[in-house]
Amino acid sequence: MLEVRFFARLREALGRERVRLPLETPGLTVEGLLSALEAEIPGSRGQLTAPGIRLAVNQTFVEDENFALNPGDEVAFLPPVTGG
Amino acid sequence: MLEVRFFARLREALGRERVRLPLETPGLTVEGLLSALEAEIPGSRGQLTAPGIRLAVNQTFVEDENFALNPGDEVAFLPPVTGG
Amino acid sequence: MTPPAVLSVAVQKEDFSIEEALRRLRKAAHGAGAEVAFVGLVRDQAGSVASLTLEHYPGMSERSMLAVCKRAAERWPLLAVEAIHRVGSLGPGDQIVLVLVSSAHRHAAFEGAQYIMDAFKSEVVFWKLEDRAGEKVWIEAAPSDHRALAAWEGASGEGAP
Amino acid sequence: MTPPAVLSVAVQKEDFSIEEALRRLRKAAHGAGAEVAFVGLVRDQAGSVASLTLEHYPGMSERSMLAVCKRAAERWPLLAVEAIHRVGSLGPGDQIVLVLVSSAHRHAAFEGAQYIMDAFKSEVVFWKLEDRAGEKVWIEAAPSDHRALAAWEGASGEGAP
Repeated sequence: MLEVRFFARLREALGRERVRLPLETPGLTVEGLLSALEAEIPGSRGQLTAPGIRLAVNQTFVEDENFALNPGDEVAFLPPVTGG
Repeated sequence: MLEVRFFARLREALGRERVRLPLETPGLTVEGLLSALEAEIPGSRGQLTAPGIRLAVNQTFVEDENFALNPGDEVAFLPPVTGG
Repeated sequence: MTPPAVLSVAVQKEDFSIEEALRRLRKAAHGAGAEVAFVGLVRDQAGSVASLTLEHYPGMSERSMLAVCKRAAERWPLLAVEAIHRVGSLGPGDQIVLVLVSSAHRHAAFEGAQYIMDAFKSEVVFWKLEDRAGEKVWIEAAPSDHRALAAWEGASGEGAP
Repeated sequence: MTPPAVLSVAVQKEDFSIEEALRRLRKAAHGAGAEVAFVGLVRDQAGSVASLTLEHYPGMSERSMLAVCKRAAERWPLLAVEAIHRVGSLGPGDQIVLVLVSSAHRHAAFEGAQYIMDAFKSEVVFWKLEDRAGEKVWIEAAPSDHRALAAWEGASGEGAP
């Protein structure tokens, strides 16, 4: 299983807060994740690869395109943040 | 009348908090004030002209050596200040 | 040398009390000569902001706040830092964020608090939805916020002691 | 344009409450997006300062505080400033001074408060007698305090908005 979460305007744009994807073997690439999500939510790829959207895996930002996802990971797509 | 006040370590050094000097005509100079105080508190001139001591007349700092004092003025000698 | 700073962060819906936070800060670390508190509020400018909804990512938001406070404590000799960030729906004049910093010296406290706020603006994991007379807008950190944070990277040191 | 800042200063023996001062500040001026509070305390460093006696010149002390706050409000777009300075006998950990500044923007609030504290260190009319294990010493502003204030004169502007 892979838990994928969407926040703020991404959540609104996709109409979903989270998606569970079946994943049983380690090593899913970000590209593979985007394809699986496109199949689940058509049109999501454009939203998730838009400028400023960042990926977090297990609550840590990941910049590496070749990052390998494993079963049990929590993946989140984050629009630009601001606090204070 | 002229009211003269001493603060902090000047007050301690002179052993006085305030002195009233008779003054009926305007135009007493700072030099004249120091002489009158020396007569009232022997040894005060050295303390009052030490580096860092500042003069305030009616609660405003006065730097001008030729400043003229008038009856009713409140004069104060202030050691270096610090707040906060 | 200064012992490591005591750091505390919280994300909450409820309002906060500065006085209570200050009491905790003082219990956490002794020897403070200077405390700086920053409070960020929903601005109440003739109706230009009607309300603000703050969203967070439980866990990651706290970690991102803690990372910023840690960096500040590595750079300045801070004794304690407490940061509280509210989430949920807020109205004009409501408190949004509190940053409290204590140090032996005032310049460290001021600069530490200012650095934390500058970093919060562009780095902590929160999202703000502004409702301006019915028009809902997702806010992003302004270019001036990014510049303010970048300026700290270039700054030479911790200023006067 | 920003209306003139609401300024308030007080000299008192009694302790102060930051929360109460903040309530007054918020009543005095609307539209704040940022508030900075500075608290100065008697440091409690393994007995190096046993107690502190603060002396003032009633009237002139308040005027000197007000003059500093006014200069800050001329330089930064502040909405309100409240400063409270205690006098009398204080012990380790006691609050000495409070400076509260509100503004629409955080940098003005931070810089205004920091400027006021730097000016308070060398310009306001107070005297401090420190009692260090029985040895009484009149404290003067440090050279670093004078340099900190002088640095503001050379500073170019009010920083990022």
